Amino acid sequence: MTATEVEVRQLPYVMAFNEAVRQCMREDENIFCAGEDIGAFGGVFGTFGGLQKEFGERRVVDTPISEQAIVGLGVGAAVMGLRPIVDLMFMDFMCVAMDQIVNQAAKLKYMFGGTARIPLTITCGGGAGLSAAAQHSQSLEALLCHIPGLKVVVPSSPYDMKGLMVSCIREDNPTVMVKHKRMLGVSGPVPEELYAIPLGVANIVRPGTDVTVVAYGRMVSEAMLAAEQLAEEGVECEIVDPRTLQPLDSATIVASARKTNRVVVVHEAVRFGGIGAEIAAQIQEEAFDYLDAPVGRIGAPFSPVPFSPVLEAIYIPNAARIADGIRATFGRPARSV
Amino acid sequence: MTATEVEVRQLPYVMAFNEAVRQCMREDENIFCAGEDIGAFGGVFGTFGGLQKEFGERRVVDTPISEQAIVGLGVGAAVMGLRPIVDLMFMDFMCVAMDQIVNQAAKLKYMFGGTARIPLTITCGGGAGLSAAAQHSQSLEALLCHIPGLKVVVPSSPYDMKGLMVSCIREDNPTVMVKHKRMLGVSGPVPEELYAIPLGVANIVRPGTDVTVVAYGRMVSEAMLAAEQLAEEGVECEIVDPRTLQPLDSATIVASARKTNRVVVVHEAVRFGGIGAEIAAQIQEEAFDYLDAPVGRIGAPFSPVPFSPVLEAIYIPNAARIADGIRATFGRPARSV
Amino acid sequence: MELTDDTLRDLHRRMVRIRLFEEAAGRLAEANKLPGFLHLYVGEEAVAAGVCVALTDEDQITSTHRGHGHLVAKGGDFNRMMAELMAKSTGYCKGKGGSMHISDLELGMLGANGIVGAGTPIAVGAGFANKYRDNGKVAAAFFGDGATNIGAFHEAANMACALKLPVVFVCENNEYGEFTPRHKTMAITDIVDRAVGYGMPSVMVDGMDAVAVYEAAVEAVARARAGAGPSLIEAKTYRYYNHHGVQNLGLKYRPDAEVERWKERDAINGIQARMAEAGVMTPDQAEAVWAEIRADIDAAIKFADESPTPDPSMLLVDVYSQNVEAL
Amino acid sequence: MELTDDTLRDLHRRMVRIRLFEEAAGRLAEANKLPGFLHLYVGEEAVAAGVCVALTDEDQITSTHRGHGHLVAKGGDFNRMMAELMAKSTGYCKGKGGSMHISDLELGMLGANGIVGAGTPIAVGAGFANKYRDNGKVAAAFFGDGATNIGAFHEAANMACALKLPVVFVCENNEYGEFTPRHKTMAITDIVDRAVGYGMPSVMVDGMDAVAVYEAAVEAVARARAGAGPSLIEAKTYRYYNHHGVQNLGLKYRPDAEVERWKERDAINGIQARMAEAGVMTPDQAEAVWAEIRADIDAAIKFADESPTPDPSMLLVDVYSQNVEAL
Ligand SMILES: Cc1ncc(C[n+]2csc(CCOP(=O)(O)OP(=O)(O)O)c2C)c(N)n1
Ligand SMILES: Cc1ncc(C[n+]2csc(CCOP(=O)(O)OP(=O)(O)O)c2C)c(N)n1
Ligand SMILES: [Mg+2]
Ligand SMILES: [Mg+2]
Repeated sequence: MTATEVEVRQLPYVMAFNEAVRQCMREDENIFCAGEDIGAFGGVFGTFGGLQKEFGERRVVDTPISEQAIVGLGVGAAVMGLRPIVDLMFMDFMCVAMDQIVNQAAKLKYMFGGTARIPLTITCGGGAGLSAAAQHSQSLEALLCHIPGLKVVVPSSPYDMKGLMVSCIREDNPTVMVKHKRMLGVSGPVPEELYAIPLGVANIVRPGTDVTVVAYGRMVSEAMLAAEQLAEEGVECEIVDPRTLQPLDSATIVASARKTNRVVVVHEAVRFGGIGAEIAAQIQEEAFDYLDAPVGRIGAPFSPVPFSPVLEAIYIPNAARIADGIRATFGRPARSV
Repeated sequence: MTATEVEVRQLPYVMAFNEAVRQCMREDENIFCAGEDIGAFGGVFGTFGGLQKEFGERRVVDTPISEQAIVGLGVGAAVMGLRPIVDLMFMDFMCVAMDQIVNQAAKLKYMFGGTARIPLTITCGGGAGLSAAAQHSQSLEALLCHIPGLKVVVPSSPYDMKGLMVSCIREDNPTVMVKHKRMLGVSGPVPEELYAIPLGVANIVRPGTDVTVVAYGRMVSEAMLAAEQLAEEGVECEIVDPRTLQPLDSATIVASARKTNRVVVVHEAVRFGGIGAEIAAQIQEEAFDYLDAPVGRIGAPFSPVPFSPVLEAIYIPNAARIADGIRATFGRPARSV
Repeated sequence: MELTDDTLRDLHRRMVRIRLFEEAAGRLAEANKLPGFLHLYVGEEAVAAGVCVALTDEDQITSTHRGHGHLVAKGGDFNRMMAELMAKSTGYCKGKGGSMHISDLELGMLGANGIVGAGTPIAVGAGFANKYRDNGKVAAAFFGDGATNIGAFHEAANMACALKLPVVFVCENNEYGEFTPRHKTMAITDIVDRAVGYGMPSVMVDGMDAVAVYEAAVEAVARARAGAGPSLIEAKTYRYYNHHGVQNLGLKYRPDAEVERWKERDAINGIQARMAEAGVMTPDQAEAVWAEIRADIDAAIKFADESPTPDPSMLLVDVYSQNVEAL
Repeated sequence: MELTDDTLRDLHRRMVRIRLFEEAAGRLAEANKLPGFLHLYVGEEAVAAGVCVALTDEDQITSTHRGHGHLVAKGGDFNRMMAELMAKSTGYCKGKGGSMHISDLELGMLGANGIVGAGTPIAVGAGFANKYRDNGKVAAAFFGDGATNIGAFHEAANMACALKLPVVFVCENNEYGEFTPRHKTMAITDIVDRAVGYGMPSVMVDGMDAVAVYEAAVEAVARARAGAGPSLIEAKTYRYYNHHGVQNLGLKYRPDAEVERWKERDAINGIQARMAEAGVMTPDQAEAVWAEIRADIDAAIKFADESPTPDPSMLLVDVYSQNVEAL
């Protein structure tokens, strides 16, 4: 699954997204992109850079500031057989378009008795860390994962970004691709050819024996740092990146939990009611007799994202907090009666 | 907490809501109601019946079909010191107004450094069971519970409805009061005088020793039926109704779990990513060494709500499924090494 | 633009089909044979018929909570419609959608919609697809007067104009949103006034006159097909029954005299009189149309009645395109 | 309505305060002293000043992502503003809101807003509260041309008219939404055309002329205070700097000549020339105003610089009104 051979080209996350879209658009005339400022400007995060130049205004469309109509445009065009990629800029703005996402895109197929296909990809930039304050920093994926009909994708590396975005575009169901704003410039190996990473298949980013860390998006790299630290302390972490939160590869997560007997789930989203709760709940259901400690959860505290860099730095989970969370699972006696 | 003395008047759930609003409005001139068809018509669920007659068009306002502006009206008026009660009719429609709820109402106070108070109550009708299909039947409370700044209230009886609604109205933070559509006609004892049930305090609806059932809203009555069945089988259920999901009375839930050593969490919402996941995750964190079985979760399966009454009847969790879920927690050997 | 006799017959036939379908649905609802909500279209037939006769089978429409009339006008099959209302597995949505989500993608009917206004951005998407493919097709969005107060309508109308898409916006102004009269929810009288703000051509027509609606629609559709962008048609019309269900509830939110005034201008009576006068259709011939459609309705009810309810195993089917397992 | 010398001086002073505050903020941003996003108001000063001079301190305004100008015009305190932009605990929002959420409820400034259009329904709520209390106060909503494409604006405008609320809608039409020119996102040229659809009186004014804005605002505010309902003011204006930040990014989305043309009509130059001509304020006196405000700015920067960052313990404070414990 990973591609770490030396010859592989390095590409930043933002360009991995861009290349996925570009290569898919070359292949399939039915794909188009629409969103605010994605044309000549290439999108506020640069993710759509140069696409209008290559594909023209017909296929890369600047829209009015109208998130409901942007998603609706995607839903209607998808029902008619096109493969729209619609951009919502900041993940927070999905709240403006929530009806079209939750009540339309997610439900049309089922409500229509199966006749519709909705090959729609919604993209947005999530996550904190840019001092962008409470309305431009949220990680709202838990809201989407609770809605049957949607798929939710959260790449943690340039390699995954490209392969997962290709799968989103080719997927016949509405997907939400969450780009982490703070990873845009992060580089990693990305093959030039078009490749797809299947949705719903977790990636064991780091094999280990002593504790399982489930992390996704930007938290994977923080978990890796924590794992290095813990390795020095003699604890080998297995890091499982679900890659997609909906569908969730529960089997891989549970198997790892059964192997290591200890689990910490990490996300940048608010801890209360986050997808970490679902993952923890599933693990204790499926690996109850294997657990030597409660499944730990690391997430943001229960507040809006603060503007102040000082406060935001405390707000966002990081390697140190993850390491502490991992240590805590060992801080109690191994299970015994 | 409960009021079961014989002399207490019986009132349907819908009228308990109505009476709470009416009595509070008599007390406090700052309270007004706004929403679609709530005036002369009294709201599609009848919950606002007769209020315009008593308080006039100034205080009970029919609005255009404009959910964003309805909630925005509430936010703006609340910031100015009024106590708005704004109605969204069906809970599903909150998606139309999601930005005002999630990005405005929930966050203004924090973003403004504490200067704002938002004494806003948002009311809506949730739940399935009326063959109202996928866009008029959802239980979306998990989306709200994940958002710092909101409070989420889900009464399970006429008594609770009145007392909790009074607290919502008096609360200085934005609350979402979820009325269950299928409980509107359910009657129960409701004192005539104005009383408040504090937000964030769970109610032990039925004390028991063998297993804890955490249920809210309409699922409480289903859990009671299941408990009766299980009592015949020699199993005494303790039913804990959190009454408010945000804030969640974790202490009461965990204490019960520690006492009974077995827990099943029940809700009508989709199981995956529902608030049941948060509750289960907290219980295994806080009562790990007390649990004799994994925390079970009962919820709706992962699909939109079907129109067909036949399918909907399978879709909605009921006493039989709850009973099975409870039995399952005993179906495994008690914890041993 | 010539108005042929066949067009008149077509308008008439579609309207009678709607009327009889809806009245049958109303009776079934009163007999407690239809689960869920029912929003009847009776009284407004001229709008759906007038617009859909101006469209081809390849054009698309989006609809509202009051969607049966639109599907019938677009050529919907009575059997599958009636079966859907009765929540049977043979219904258009296999019993999973019901009245508020009835749809026939093959006829370009992209769904009734339970969320007011939400169909309008979807029509914009369909119009976009038409333009993208340069296929000369047009998407029409039906919506009510009340729906023009909601943000989604505004965004859709503006985006269609900004992108110059082949979309026709059709407002069924029946003067009420649920039980609240228009004047309480907007300070204007005519929805066409809203078109100004989008730079969209608009026309106001008598929604009780199918020919007037048809002629306006022909013009708007031609404009869209020619690549000249969207238009708004406001049809002044009226629903005879209650907002949902059949009987008015206790509350009298509409004066009897108002209801009667509109009924006097009934669109079907109107077109029958016109056709009789023009010698296009005698009263007997008209009656034959009614009788034939009545028989179709009876057959549809029988079909629906005898159809099975959905098998429980269908609950988790069609949540996703390749079905995933239950969670 | 007489235009007094004091009013001219007031307009001038508020504009200079905005200009100097914004330019200082720009310099600080370039020096990497301001975290987060910064949307400068420079060029559009006449709009905020013209409207806010027509309001009393008791009236309310809602603002946008480009909100410093509005707060300065409403009487905002430089120290607390600068401290907020620098994320200090002495800032208006105690460092938790920043540029996009700057607010002063005591001045009736109900917040900058990071969600385009979202302030407009909140202004409707404030207007509602005024009418409810019959206090004669007015709420003004500032928003951009791009914001008029979003549903929230539409719902707010319509609701204010339907309920006849004391609200003034102020569109700052600077011809761009981010980097996209207006003509790509709407088929109209003038935002006033949108007022027609709400039955709302409207007026288009030169947004580079503070007096013109002021006079239009006086009329709209008077109408609102008199109980005659909302109005829309469209001010044609221009931002001198980039959408956010100071420098234009690589992409030239605005022709240099266009920028220069607008700068030639600079609102502050304009009012200074007018006042000099009318003998209200000599160039020297004007310079004294600039100098005085410059000193205030310097003091504010010093205040902000010396202020502490928020204490970590503040992270979970003010999530709720009675603080709940962290979860
Ligand atoms: C977003 C949303 N808000 C409210 C409703 C409830 N509702 C259903 S139909 C209706 C009235 C619609 O009025 P109009 O658009 O004029 O259509 P009509 O019913 O008159 O045909 C309302 C308010 C809804 N379905 N969706
Ligand atoms: C709902 C929403 N969509 C998109 C954005 C991103 N955004 C911020 S400012 C802006 C442009 C706003 O244009 P306009 O309303 O004309 O105001 P201006 O910046 O020109 O003052 C956009 C698209 C946002 N903040 N909120
Ligand atoms: Mg209507
Ligand atoms: Mg602009």
